[in-house]
Amino acid sequence: MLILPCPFCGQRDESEFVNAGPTKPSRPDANVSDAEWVDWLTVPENPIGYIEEKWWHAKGCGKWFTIKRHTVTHEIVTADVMPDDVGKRTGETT
Amino acid sequence: MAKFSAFSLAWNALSHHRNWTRYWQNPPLAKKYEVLIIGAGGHGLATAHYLAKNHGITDTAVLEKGWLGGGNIARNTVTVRSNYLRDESLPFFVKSVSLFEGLSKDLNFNLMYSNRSMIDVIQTYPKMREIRRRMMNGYLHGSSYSSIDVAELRRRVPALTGGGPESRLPIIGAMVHKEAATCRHDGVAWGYARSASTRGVEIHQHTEVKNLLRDKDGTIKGVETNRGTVLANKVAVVVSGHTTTITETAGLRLPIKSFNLAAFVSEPVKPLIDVIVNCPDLGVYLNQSDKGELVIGGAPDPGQSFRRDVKQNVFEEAVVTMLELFPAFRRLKLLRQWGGVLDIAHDATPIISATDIPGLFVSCGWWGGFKAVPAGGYTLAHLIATGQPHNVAAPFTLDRFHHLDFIVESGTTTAR
Amino acid sequence: MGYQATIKKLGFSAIFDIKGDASAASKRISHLGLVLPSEVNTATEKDGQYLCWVGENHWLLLAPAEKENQLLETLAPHDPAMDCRIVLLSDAYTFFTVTGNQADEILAIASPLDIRLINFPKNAATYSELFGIGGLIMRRRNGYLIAVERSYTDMIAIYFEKVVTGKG
Amino acid sequence: MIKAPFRLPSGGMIDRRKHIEFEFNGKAYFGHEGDTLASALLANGVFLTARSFKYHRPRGIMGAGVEEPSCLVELLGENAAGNHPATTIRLRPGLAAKSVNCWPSPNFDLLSINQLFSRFLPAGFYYKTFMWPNWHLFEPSIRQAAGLAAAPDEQIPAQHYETRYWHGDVLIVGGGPCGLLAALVASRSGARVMIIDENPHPGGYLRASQTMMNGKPALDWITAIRTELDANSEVTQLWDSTGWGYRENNLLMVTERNPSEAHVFQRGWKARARHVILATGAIERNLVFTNNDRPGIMLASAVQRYLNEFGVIPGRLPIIFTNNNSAYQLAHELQAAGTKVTAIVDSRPTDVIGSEKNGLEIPIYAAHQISTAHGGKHLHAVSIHAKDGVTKKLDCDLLAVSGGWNPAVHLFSQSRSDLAYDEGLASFVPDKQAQKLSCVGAAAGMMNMASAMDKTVSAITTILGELGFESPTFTLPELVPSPNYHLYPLWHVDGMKPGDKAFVDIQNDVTLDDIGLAMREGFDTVEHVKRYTTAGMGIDQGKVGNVNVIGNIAKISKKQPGDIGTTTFRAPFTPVDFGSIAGQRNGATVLPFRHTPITQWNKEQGAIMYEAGARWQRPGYFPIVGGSMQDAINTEANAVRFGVGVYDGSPLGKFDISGRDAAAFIDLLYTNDFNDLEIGMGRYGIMLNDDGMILDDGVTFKLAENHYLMSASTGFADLVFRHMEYLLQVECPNWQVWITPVTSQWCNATICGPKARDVLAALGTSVDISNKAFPFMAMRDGSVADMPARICRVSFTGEVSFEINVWPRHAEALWLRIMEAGTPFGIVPVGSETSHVLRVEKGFLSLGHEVDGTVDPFDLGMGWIMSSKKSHSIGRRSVDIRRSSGKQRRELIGLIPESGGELVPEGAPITPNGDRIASEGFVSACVWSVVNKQVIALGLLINGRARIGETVIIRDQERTIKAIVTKPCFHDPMGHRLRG
Ligand SMILES: Cc1cc2nc3c(=O)[nH]c(=O)nc-3n(C[C@H](O)[C@H](O)[C@H](O)COP(=O)(O)OP(=O)(O)OC[C@H]3O[C@@H](n4cnc5c(N)ncnc54)[C@H](O)[C@@H]3O)c2cc1C
Ligand SMILES: NC(=O)c1ccc[n+]([C@@H]2O[C@H](COP(=O)([O-])OP(=O)(O)OC[C@H]3O[C@@H](n4cnc5c(N)ncnc54)[C@H](O)[C@@H]3O)[C@@H](O)[C@H]2O)c1
Ligand SMILES: Cc1cc2nc3c(=O)[nH]c(=O)nc-3n(C[C@H](O)[C@H](O)[C@H](O)COP(=O)(O)O)c2cc1C
Ligand SMILES: [Zn+2]
Repeated sequence: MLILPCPFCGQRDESEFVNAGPTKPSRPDANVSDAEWVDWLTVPENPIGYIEEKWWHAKGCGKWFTIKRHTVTHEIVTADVMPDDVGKRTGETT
Repeated sequence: MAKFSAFSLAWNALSHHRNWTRYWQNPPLAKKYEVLIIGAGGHGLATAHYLAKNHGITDTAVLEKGWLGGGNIARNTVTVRSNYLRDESLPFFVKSVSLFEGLSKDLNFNLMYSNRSMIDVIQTYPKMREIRRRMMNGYLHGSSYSSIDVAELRRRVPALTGGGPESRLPIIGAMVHKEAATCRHDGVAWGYARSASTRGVEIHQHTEVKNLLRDKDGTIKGVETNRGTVLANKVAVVVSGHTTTITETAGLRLPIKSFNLAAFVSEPVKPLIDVIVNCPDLGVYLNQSDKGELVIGGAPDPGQSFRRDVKQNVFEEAVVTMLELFPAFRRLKLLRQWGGVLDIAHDATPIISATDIPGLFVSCGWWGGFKAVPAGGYTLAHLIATGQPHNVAAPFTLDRFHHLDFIVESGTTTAR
Repeated sequence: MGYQATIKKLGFSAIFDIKGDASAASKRISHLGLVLPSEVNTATEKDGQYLCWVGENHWLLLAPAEKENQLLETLAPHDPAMDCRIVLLSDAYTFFTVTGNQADEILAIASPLDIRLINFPKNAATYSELFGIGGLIMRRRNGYLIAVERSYTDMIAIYFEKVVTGKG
Repeated sequence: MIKAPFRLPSGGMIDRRKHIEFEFNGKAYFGHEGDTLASALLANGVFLTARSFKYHRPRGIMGAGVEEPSCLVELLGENAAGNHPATTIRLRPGLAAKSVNCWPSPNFDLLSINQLFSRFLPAGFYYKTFMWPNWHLFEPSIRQAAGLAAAPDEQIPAQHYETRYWHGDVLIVGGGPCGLLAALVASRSGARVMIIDENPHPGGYLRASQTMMNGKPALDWITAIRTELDANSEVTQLWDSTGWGYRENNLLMVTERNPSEAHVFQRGWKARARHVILATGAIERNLVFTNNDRPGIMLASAVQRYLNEFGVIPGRLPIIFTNNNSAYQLAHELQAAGTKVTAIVDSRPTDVIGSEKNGLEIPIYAAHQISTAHGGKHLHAVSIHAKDGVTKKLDCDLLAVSGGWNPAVHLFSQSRSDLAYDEGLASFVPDKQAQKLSCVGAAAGMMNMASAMDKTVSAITTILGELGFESPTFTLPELVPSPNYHLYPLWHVDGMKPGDKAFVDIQNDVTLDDIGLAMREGFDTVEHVKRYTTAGMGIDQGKVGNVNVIGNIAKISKKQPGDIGTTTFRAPFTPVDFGSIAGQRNGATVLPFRHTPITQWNKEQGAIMYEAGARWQRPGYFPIVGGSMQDAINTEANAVRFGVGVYDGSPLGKFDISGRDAAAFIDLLYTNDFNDLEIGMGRYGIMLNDDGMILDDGVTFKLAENHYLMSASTGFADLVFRHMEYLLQVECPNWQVWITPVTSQWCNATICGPKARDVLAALGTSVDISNKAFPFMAMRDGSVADMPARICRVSFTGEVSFEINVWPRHAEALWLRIMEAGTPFGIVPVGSETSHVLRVEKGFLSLGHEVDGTVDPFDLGMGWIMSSKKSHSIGRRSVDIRRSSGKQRRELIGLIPESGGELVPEGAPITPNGDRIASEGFVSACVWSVVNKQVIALGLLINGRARIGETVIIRDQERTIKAIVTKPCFHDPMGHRLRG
């Protein structure tokens, strides 16, 4: 069970979250070829090493966020907000 | 190859078993082979065996980065079954089960293949409908199911005391898939390796493929390993969860992701359950090995992973749901748990295919592929040798993705 | 037998879901005397009304039931103002209090949330996991206030009974 | 009361005033409070306690704790359970146990005949035989012989397992001197600390030895620490608790076996600490020589523990066999207790034996080894030999062996940290840590207590600093200096012959010969040896044997043990009850469930409740007295078609969607156009996923400009919410759209049927409900039966319907009023079975039936819903690509089966000519139609729309059923009724 850094709530247990897989490049334009579309749709990043992925704080604040996690060690190296900064976030931010 | 039999065992006992020979040889690594198979797991070794046996191709080397049979074949829950849903999948798995049935004799190696049936314990009507659909479609292809009532279920699995009328999901019925079997997983790798080696195939352990090598015209030329370059006319990537780590070195991108799937065993106990029990509604399945431990599996961890251990939350889910049907197991003890790295294709159906790189073949997407080892090897060997997909594996080529013609085996039963 | 903890299912409260721009939200509730919490996952309080900052642009307003009508009028939840949206959710939650010497034990069973004071201060209010589902947890004197989606009320009640008494 | 013959008159930490009667293999014995089953048996002179797994050789107790490889017992009576090492069972009144794996008794075991055949049963023998005629024939008898204890009984006494979380700063595993010290220092800094030990009492090696601290017995030091820890509310002490799993992010799994709360039987802790300290000590290994498994042969550390903790010396004529100096301590202590050790057989040369021998009045056979043990059911002598080959036989009834110490690196390794081979210890020690953890004490390979404690203090000081705590002052206890640990590895004794039974893995009966055989056959890595021989795969997971396996592989392959490496350490450290993993999640709460305010009423009416999507409980149908399920469904369906029915539609997912870009967002989600929708009106829409498959369908109302109320199907509402939030937060972060799930803020009762309007009128409503004023797909706010309500005119039945939405506080009252007002019109409640019939008659699609993850709207004949103006809606591109291949598709059709009134099973395939070949379609739903008075069905069929009028053949295994293909609608195709 990981500890995940929600950019809003801070460090929380993995069981509060939903994993949504690796980050995809942004949705292709309408004019891309079929092959490019199929590639975007079906071919994910799948490295041994760091992967950028999406998580949803489903049982928490509802935030979608991105982290960079190692697929073997499961170490998280970057996140929308780094673990150490979480919790320092105060004040009306908009 | 020394023949294995009760007689040879007795004969060798006289010399205190000093005269048994190696299962597989340890030859030096040559510069070039006709066929290179990357990965000495079940599928890779079976491919080597069938290339030699069915197609007479023996100038083959199997390259394995670790120890032979140490990948997923060492860590699966040994369920063999053919109860798939789709017309595209069924012929393949039916073929695999039938190859399994004759395999011990084919390999002259006791794989402890035990045709003991799988019982799907059903707790919701939608699941019942889905399994009955499997039953009727499977029947067309020679995969069977029959229905039993709850009383008969409890008679056949007396340890299953949960799921009564007062429980959260009362059992409403059960379906028996009688072709289902268990089999000594490690033995499958060893048996194929022994047979392939005897036929002249070389198996090189501790030989890790780092890169695929291509000719100027793009065709495959060989591989780069930690022990140097090895050339070949044809190369097959049969490394289960690690497929992309190899194909990407040649710029080949595949519609697969790697996941961690875990399993666990209880302490060994006296014979208790002689079928495979599968609970698709709760998501857990188990069988009892000949040594007595219960072998239990659940769902994969949804996060991509190349790690072989266990996520506590995923594991806990499997335990909780198992105890719902087997409340007495609360006092049974966990003995060991482990995981494997599997790849799952975008549509969750396997891939056995040639690729855009001439001479390069892949067999991947095997997240429930122990049962598929014989047919996977059989059909991949066919493809490598003839250049044409074998008819039972024809739907499994990469072409299907060009037009998003997915083979959707979703809602698939829990048992791998 | 069991833990020294008391679980009480509370009656109805007025609840409003506020989503949108912070300054707009602040304006919309200013007449209540409430200010927006300055720290995430905490609540401010005024006259029995609580304003919880539970998501990035998301607050939950809790008030005594008898204030519902008045709030409905003054907050104008049906007005989809472009900068902030207020939706009545009074019926959507059931509240329980968990109090007593061993309230912490019950929370430690129910939720993976780290409820130590340094992490979950006096004015804390956050969504987390509760017996496998999502729910709101607030610290209260001598215990906790928790809220779960109403449809789960019966299930949560069984869970509480089970863990407090150890039966089943 | 008979005195236990091997109990010393004094000493030990047992309470001699408290006698406990217990039963073993049917015989009664007495022990004391503080005993384990093993110590009590040994005290009573019960030495033959087990039979081995494969050969059924006689076995006794070898260890004193979790390392025990030999004596497993089954507990009887209350809390019956099997495969417990006798060494870990606390004696309690009424305890009854028996040996596992022998019949009828360990003394006379029928299967001991296996010993005669052992020559034919080498490692892996079964791979070589039992092939003819097939394995399945042999399997049952082999299975019967295997396994150890029986599984626990089905009768479980009322016991409560609990799981809980813990969060803290420092978690210490192991309550030996080093762990206690770490806990003490950490607790004084103000940190939140947890310390656990698997023994009922902390102390570790201190309890097993006669260590003096500050000139007093170490127990005083332990007591002082405990008193201080007890007073600190930030400290949690868990004794009789095993740390069994080390997970990611410093999550430790701990099973507490005897919690102080009486209502908790066992507790599983999920403990997370900022820093973990492993003070798990070391485990002694045995030595490999012929018959090294005979009852009477024990680990030296075990004998020492029996002596010091339990006041038992399990023999009169002890001999010590060692390759290191730690076992000399035992000789000293035995001597002090008045038992003279017959001899020390030390495989090391004389010149390395140092001060450890000072003061011992015992013959020391340096550079000697034991070649074989003599005795069958109990040891009576050993043969020893010198390097030069001279042999000698020495009588003995107790042999204490020490093959050296293995740091208990199990949890360290589980944390994914690296091990290294240490030549001096001839074992594996912690190397690089992968998480925030440290090892101290013997676990770190520090075998000298004084320096281990010293290092512990410096380690914990650094850790506390890193965690931001100030280090407290502290003075170390004074210890009597002891010699430094010294060992020469001895992987097996010299001069072994083929066929000698020298065990490397006692529990799984794996001999040195087996290792040799495996390696000859090509199984030459440690992982292969393990799997071929099963060494290390038993209940003890090879705690005393594994390093010997590695050493012997190294020896045979002429490599270093460090090059061989270990097998993978996996959880659990020792076996734990599954119950302690699952905790309170069982029975009614094994899965979540959800109720509506009407659930209770439904149950009271005797409704058969179904598990609907998203864990809602819904009525399937309302049985009628003396009638079948079909009768009940027909009654309900008839009511809706010809009178009036009502159902509780509350579980339907509902979302309030608003904001500046709400309209654009709705447009993105649905394949059809919504931009011309008028305020107060709703529209049916379909959402696709990116694969171009149907994700969900439902009706969305426009409440105001940029304000919508969306409904989603019950089972997919959560997925739809996730999908929408993803799009908004990830793909369209600059859009202003707010979504509030309002599923639980609104309940609805849907009145449907030709008389629905009459019932609504009878209820009384402020809304003009005439068809003209309130047309189909419109929505009105107003009151119904004096309750504030929102009425929607949608229809999932094909009849006039009024979906009356109220706040849940009013739901029950509304429902009762409807039943009351509807009675004159013959209203009946309707369950989901009937909803199914009604929607099939109308050909409305259902997720999970027609929509099975393979279809797009064109397949369903709903091409009209794929707006030609929108290429950007989610999933559109994939649909276009898929259809561009020109491959024939399965299309939705109706079917009239010629089944003589019998339902065709849903899911039945349609095959060309009814042959037993690949299908060309299937029956997605089949019901008895109350309007058509016949069986009707929906299905998907290749090219189906072009085949209307054709006869196709449905195949249910051997049975074939002809069916006529029709349009997929059997009732009111133009929709006049639902608009009426
Ligand atoms: C917990 C678990 C339970 C399962 N249960 C079942 C079940 O009940 N039924 C079922 O049918 N299936 C099951 N499976 C799936 C099944 O185990 C796998 O699908 C199957 O074993 C995969 O094929 P394989 O044997 O060829 O793979 P593997 O055994 O994984 O073989 C791949 C080999 O490739 C090697 N390799 C990787 N990279 C390289 C490289 N660069 N160079 C050289 N060699 C390399 C690996 O070391 C490995 O030995 C389960 C899997 C797991 C993990
Ligand atoms: N005969 C000898 O010379 C000898 C033998 C052993 C130890 N020692 C000395 O004694 C000192 C021992 O001190 P120590 O504190 O390192 O070890 P220890 O052996 O005294 O204590 C370790 C404790 O950890 C517990 N433990 C281990 N794994 C556990 C788990 N997974 N869950 C819960 N509890 C677990 C054990 O039960 C034991 O009580 C060492 O420094 C060593 O020098 C000497
Ligand atoms: C079907 C099956 C049965 C197993 N039974 C046992 C067992 O009885 N005892 C044991 O220690 N391990 C057992 N294992 C687990 C292996 O020890 C090991 O964990 C697994 O092969 C994965 O390898 P690894 O843990 O070395 O990564 C079993 C594994 C499988 C697949
Ligand atoms: Zn959050």
